[in-house]
Amino acid sequence: MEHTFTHTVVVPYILLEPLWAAVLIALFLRKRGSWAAALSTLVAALICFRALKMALGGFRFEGGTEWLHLGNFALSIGFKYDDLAALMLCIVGIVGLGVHVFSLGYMHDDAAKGRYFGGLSIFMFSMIGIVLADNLFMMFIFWELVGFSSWLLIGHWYEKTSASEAAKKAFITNRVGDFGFLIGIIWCYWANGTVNLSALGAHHVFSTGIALLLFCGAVGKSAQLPLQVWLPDAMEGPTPVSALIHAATMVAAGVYMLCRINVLMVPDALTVIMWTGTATALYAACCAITQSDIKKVLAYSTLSQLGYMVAAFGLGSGNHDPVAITGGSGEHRTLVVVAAAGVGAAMFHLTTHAFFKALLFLGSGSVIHGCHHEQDIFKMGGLRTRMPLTFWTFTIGVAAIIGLPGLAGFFSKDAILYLAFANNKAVFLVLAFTAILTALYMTRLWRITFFGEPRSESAAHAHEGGLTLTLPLVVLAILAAIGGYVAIYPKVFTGVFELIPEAHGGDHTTILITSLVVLILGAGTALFFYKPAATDPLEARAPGLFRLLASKLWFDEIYQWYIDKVQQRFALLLNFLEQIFLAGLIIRGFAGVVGLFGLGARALHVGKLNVYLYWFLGGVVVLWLFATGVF
Amino acid sequence: MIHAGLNTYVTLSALLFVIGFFGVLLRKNTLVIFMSLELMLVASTLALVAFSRFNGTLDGNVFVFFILTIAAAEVAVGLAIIVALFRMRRTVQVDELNALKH
Amino acid sequence: MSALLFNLFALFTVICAVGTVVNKNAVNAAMCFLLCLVGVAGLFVQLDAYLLAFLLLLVYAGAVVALFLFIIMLLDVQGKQSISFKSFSTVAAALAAGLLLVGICSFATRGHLDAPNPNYGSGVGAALKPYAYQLFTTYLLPVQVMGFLLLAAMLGVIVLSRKLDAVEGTS
Amino acid sequence: MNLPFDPLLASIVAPLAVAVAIACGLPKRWSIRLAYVGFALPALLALHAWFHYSAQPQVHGYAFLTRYSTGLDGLGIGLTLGLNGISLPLFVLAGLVGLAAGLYAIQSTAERLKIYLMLLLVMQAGLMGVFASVDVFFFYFFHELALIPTFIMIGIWGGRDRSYAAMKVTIYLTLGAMLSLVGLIALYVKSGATSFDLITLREIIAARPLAATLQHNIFALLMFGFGILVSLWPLHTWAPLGYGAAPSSAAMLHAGVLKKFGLYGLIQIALPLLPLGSAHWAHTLAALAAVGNVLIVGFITMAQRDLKQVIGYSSVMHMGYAFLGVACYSVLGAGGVVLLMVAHGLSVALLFLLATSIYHRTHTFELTEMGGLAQKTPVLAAFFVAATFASIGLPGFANFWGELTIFVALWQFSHCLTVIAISGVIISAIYGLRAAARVFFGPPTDAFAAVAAQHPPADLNWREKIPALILLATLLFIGFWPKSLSAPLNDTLNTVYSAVAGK
Amino acid sequence: MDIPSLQALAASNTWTSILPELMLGCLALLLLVLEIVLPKRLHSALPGVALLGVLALLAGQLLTACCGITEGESFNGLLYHSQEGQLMRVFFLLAALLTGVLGTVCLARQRVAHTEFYHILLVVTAAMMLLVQSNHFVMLFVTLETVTIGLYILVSYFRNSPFSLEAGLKYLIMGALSSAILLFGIVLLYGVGGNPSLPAHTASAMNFDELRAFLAANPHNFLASVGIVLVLSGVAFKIAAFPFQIWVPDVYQGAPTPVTAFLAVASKAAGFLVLLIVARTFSPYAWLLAPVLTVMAAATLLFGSLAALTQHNVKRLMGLSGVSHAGFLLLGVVAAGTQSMAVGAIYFYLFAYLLASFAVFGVMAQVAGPEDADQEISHYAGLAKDRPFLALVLAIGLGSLAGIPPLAGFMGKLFIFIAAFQAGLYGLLAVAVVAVVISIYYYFGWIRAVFFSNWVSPDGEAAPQPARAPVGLMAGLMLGVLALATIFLGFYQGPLGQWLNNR
Repeated sequence: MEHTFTHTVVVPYILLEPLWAAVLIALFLRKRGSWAAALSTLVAALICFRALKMALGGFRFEGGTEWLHLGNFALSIGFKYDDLAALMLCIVGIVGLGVHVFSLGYMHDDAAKGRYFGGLSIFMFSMIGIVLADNLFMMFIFWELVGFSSWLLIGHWYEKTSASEAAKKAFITNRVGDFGFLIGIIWCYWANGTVNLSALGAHHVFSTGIALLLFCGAVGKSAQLPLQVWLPDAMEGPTPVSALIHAATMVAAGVYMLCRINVLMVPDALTVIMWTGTATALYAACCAITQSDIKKVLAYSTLSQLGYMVAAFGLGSGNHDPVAITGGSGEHRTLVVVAAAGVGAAMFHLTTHAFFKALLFLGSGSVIHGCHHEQDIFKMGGLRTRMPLTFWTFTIGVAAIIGLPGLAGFFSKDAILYLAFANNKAVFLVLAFTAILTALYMTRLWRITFFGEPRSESAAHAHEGGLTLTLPLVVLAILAAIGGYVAIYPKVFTGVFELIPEAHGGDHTTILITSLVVLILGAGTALFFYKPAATDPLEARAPGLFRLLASKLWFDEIYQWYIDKVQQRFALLLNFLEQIFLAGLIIRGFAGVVGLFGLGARALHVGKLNVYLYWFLGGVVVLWLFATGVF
Repeated sequence: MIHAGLNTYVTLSALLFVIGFFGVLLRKNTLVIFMSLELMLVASTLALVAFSRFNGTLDGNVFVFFILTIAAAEVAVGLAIIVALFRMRRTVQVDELNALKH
Repeated sequence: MSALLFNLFALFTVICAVGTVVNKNAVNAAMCFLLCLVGVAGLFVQLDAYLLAFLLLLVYAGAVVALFLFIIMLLDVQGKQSISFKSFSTVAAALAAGLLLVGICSFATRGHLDAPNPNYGSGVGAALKPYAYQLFTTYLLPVQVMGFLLLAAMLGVIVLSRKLDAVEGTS
Repeated sequence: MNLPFDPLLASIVAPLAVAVAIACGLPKRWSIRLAYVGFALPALLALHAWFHYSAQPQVHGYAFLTRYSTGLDGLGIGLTLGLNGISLPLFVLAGLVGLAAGLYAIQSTAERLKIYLMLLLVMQAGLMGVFASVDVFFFYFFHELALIPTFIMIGIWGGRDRSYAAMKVTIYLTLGAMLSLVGLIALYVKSGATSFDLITLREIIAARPLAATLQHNIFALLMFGFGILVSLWPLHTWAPLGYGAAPSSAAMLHAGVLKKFGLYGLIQIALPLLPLGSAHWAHTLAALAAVGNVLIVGFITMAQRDLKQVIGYSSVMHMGYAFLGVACYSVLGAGGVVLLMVAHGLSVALLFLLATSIYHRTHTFELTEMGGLAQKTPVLAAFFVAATFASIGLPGFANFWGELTIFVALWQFSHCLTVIAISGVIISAIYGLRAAARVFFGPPTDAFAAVAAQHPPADLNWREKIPALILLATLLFIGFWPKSLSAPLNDTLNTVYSAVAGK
Repeated sequence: MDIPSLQALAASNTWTSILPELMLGCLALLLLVLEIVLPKRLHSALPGVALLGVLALLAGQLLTACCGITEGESFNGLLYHSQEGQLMRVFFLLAALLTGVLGTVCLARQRVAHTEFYHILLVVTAAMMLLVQSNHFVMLFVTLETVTIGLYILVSYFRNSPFSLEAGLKYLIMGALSSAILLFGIVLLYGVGGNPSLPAHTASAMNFDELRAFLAANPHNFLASVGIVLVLSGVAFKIAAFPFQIWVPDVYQGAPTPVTAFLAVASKAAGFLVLLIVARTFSPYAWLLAPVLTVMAAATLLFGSLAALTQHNVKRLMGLSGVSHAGFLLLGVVAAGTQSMAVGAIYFYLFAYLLASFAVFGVMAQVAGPEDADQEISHYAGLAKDRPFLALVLAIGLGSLAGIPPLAGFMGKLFIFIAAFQAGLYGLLAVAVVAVVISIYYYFGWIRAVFFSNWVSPDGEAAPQPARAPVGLMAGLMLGVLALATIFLGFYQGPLGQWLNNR
């Protein structure tokens, strides 16, 4: 039985199924956690199945129905299922299923399992909405919903103040990005008369402003500088959530969105994007070096990799003369194609990163689970023997991320490096240095966590989890290992993968050598420098550098200072002015003046007849003056 | 020597009226105030009679009848009130009759 | 002759009126008022309103002033009677007097009326009979109303001045 | 389906009749039973009107149009009832919020419950009347009818400062009402219609528009008059004070529905009839709303420490969006305002309801003394979080559509103000989430732990849940299917705003 | 003069046209006769006789009103009968009836004569009915003085209370002064109008129609304008317009409550009717009349509401707020110069004012206690708990006076506002709006005391709350009917509104 896939089929099945699951859980299964988990996982499996089937079946479609119509403004709930969306949907489906299965084990004893799996389902719904959206308004809607599910899941253990605060921080920081995103969408709407992606592709106005404002959305969601602060804090959520949302899918949505709107890009904007991504990559890699929390390391690593992707997207522009784009449609096309190289590189890295980062997070989850929720790597050690499966899968993940030739990360990182090499040497150097750092901190993490002797009770009693914990690791490890070979991807994704820039000849060699040098430098330094011990040798050897890196450039402190000392004080000042000045001085003062007049008028009634009679005289005199024409 | 024309009569009546008004304002004794009020009424009747005479219509003169009657009734009621008040408060000075105020 | 008489009566009336207003003693004020009324009655006579002059004397001088005097005597308050000349009330009274004088001046200068013929309408109020005609035809209704007014006033006076015990008896 | 009676008149008369019956001394049990009817009937009739609106024949752009004479036909005043696309959403809002407030009141433990219910029913009747009236006079009339019980309810059942709050609210609102009344009279007289009938007014003004200066002046009266009623900055200080003091059901009905009167008047009457006036004042209005209501009040909201004050100020802030929509003077803007009114009405009513429920468990409104309530009352927390997210404009809730359409419309009006307005999205997220976190999340504070030890807090019971569910379900329904409201709204706006529909 | 011409003159004295007044007079006489004839133990039935008689007259008046009456002059032009005159007959009969009912409440607790009270009340009422139909200055003055002298007696009727007597004396002296001023004005007008040297002089210058014709021919005569302002000052005393309002609070406070009510309603209404009549007569002098009345209206509105703002004595409060009401009515009178609709508005306002005022005074009579002395607002604290019926009636009455929909007072204000707007009196309207807002404060301050406060002794001592006397059947009935009528007239104006506004 073959479905002809159109949006009428997609909507009820792939989009609304997780929503229904969430609704059912919210209404009936709150207290039946196992049922909720089963339902949610089943739906995730269905999604994964459908996503793969649709993608591999080669169905591509566009279409939608009107959702809201007022005046000339129409907003439709529409779908654009092209190769890009198909690829992203598959990633979401596969990683989502993996995380669901992993969660079955990881969250087995949690009291609020129902809420957790309901949140996962809402997240799946929102994420699929972003992936399928055919217009920016719809994308924005699901964009916000994703933010909400993120809030829900980060704050899962809300009785911890830190979790609650982290959830709040994540949502508000995202809103800051969305602020620009929404302005960009609205501007785009009025500038072009539409926000439909296909229509925009056919014809649109070039504007740096629109492109940058839309990029704001990505800055928030993909945690680029300067809105990166929420992502490390978001690790307060359960680890599978970090794997799903804060590594593989949601944070990648920013990159995905950029790829969606690549037609709107102009060189100026791309330059900004490129440098933002580059800076984020470098900054996060530096920060990762000093982290001792296993998840924090991975979080900064994620940040860094996202910076890579964003930089890759920005690099796609090349150094075209801005005058060229104002010309005829021929120039447009060249521009689009060149930008598309960035899309290819970014999406390629997104795909591979999704696999190996999800793997790493789930691996860390397994470690944490095994160590009874101990997250400090300096209190671990010796897990190589105690949790062998986790160790080996984790090793594959580490190898992939540091770009060991043959594994997924190697290929995608090379593509990006090549792009940088071709377009901007400065960026190339920074990214290469970042790659050294990546190899350094990942190897450090790997070595300290798994080698040596156990450095705490919990590590000593660590054990491998059940099948639900290990199975996803294995699957993701396989994907992380082979995900870099473009050839293994079915032809159906050519729309994306044909865009991946490939180095040829001398360039190819240069990039390959660079990669290897980088890898050897980074990993070698780490192996040489870090020993499985209870303290960080960097702290002891170079305390100044350590402190500088550990400070994370005081971003959090500055923001906190702004919130406490500027924003909140400003709010208190305004409140004070309102209470004292507006409600007090003006309103009450005015009432008081009227009251004084009232007292005065009342005091005029002195009770003496003589005085009253003078009033009559006065009245007559005044009227007389009227009669004589004085007034 | 002022000629006894209409204007003279009217001005004279106005003068009387004003004197009465002044008395009302000036005096503190309710009885005298009351007399001043009567003076004002009388002043009005003087003007009325003069107008009646010089306009050649009788209405004014007839009106005087009514005014005199009303004045008498007013005086009767007024004096009754003053007497009753005097019984309670032992005064006819308006300064002291200010229990009702503010 | 009439001019002389008029001047005499007018002067007399005004002086008596002022006397009524400024006299410290209430009894004297009442007597001044009485004389003032006589002056007005004289003016009435000048205006051919003999009946009204007579009535004025009868009702006012005979009844009203008598009543005043009676009450003044009854209450016996002339001893305490005085015009207090406190600064505030003096200023106010002076101001009032000034205003009133200005009013009179404006009245006298601007309110000029032409009497076309000094003999026009002379003797209009002289005869008795037209009064009767008017009162019993045109003004019959007001006359009736006056009847009710007098009755009500009488009842009012009775109510107000009856002894308290008598009232208690009725309720 | 046609009812054998006029549903609009019935929706006004039913609560009034119940109120009268209660006033006549019905015993308490029967009073409560009848009160259910008095609250449910308008809601059911409103839903009926909603679902059958499109099938109804339209007379002069109105469905269910009926006229009743009150003896003032000579003056052009008559009770004309009808619904168009603008009034229909608000009519539904009035019915549903009224039902929720009524149910919540019935389950409450208020002293003198009978009088409380009676006043609430009178208010409900007035609210239904406001939005069902086609006649401008009765539109005003019903508003005042609904306003009086607010005063009494604040005064008798109110919280802190109730006496002062009641006076301040009443004086402020009277001033606003008087100004707008003068504006309406000006329309009545100066249009030459000598009729308060909106249909007649529209026809006559369409044929012979008013002079520009006149339009400016009348619009100013209406703008500031209605502005006070809707808490336009800086005339808003009554609102947080009043809501802080008001008992829950009164606050629900007032903030949720009655306050929308002014905006409704601007959308339904002022904008279509006074296009030049609105153009003249649009920038002033928009500047006040954007800088005052959104930014300044937004920051002030952040500084609040009292839960009810947070809700009250946030309501003032969201009214700023609505004013911005009004200032746009377009079909999109006006439609956005209507959507926002409905959404805000539902969400703020829900918030006030839940705030009271929270109070019953924490015995304080002070945010600093709360914390960790979610562990004891997860369902309450879920409702409150949903209401918070609704009010900060999360997609999926009705509020989002209102805010989005207003933002989109506003861009055409002024880019700068759009940016300011959208920054409000961040501000509201900050205070909304902060309040939710303070109340529910983190470990319990010492103060709350002490209270909880004395009165172990129970989760929401069904009698509280049902009214909350009514509101939340409607919010979600409109959020997921905005067309249910926007389709009739769009039709009406396109005809009423014919001057700008093509723009 | 011959007999036939006398007969012709006498034939114009159509006594049947003043049948209601005649019967009132006869009823008054009958009371006196009955007091003499009947044994003492039956004297307590006399008020009942008076009230029944008035009721019967009222019924007769309403019945004949349907048949319509012949419009036109009678008594040689002394009287002019019109529809409005018929209406005002009903008004004054109603006022007399209600005052009588209040009298039964208050007099019963006092050691004073009863029959005379009703006698004088009836005579005054009849005189008022004639007053508002008078068409001639002699008639006007005579009936006015009858009313005034009757009121002197009534005000000082509680002759064992120094307050009542002091109020009577103050009222007497100021009233006599104003009568003298009025009289001098009349004299001047008479003299000018009959002056043979002026164009269009007339033989009967005191007839209003003739006087108007004369004034139209001499539009700028100085003496005539002086006469006009003097007449206006005399009338202004009656209606308590600024600056002739100063007597109001003292006299209201001292007078017995029923008399205060009568003064506040009937006397003021009569004054306004006289003002309307003389304003019509003086209409050629609009250059003088309009500014004088405008300034007076503005000053009256502001002074009344300001002075009442801080007042604690309810009678003084009612008096000062009555001054403010006089301002509203003056606004209508000013508008009536150009808008005929304003006259209808004034009538409606007066009726609404009658209903509301008597409701309030009725409650005051109940609360005031046996000595008629409990008049502070603090005496009303906790009334709602003690006597909810009285509290409700009071709230309705005060609400109507404040002009809150759906009560009759609002409709009155609305009509006045519309008329004023049509007449273009924007400045006065602004003042009126301010006055309404201020008035809310003191009216609701009173309601606040009734509903929101608990009993505290006014002296600050721990005196127990005085036991409040139960409401008698007749008084209760009256209050109930008044409250219902106030509400009913607010919702549905019916034939009355139709009739008033089609004029």
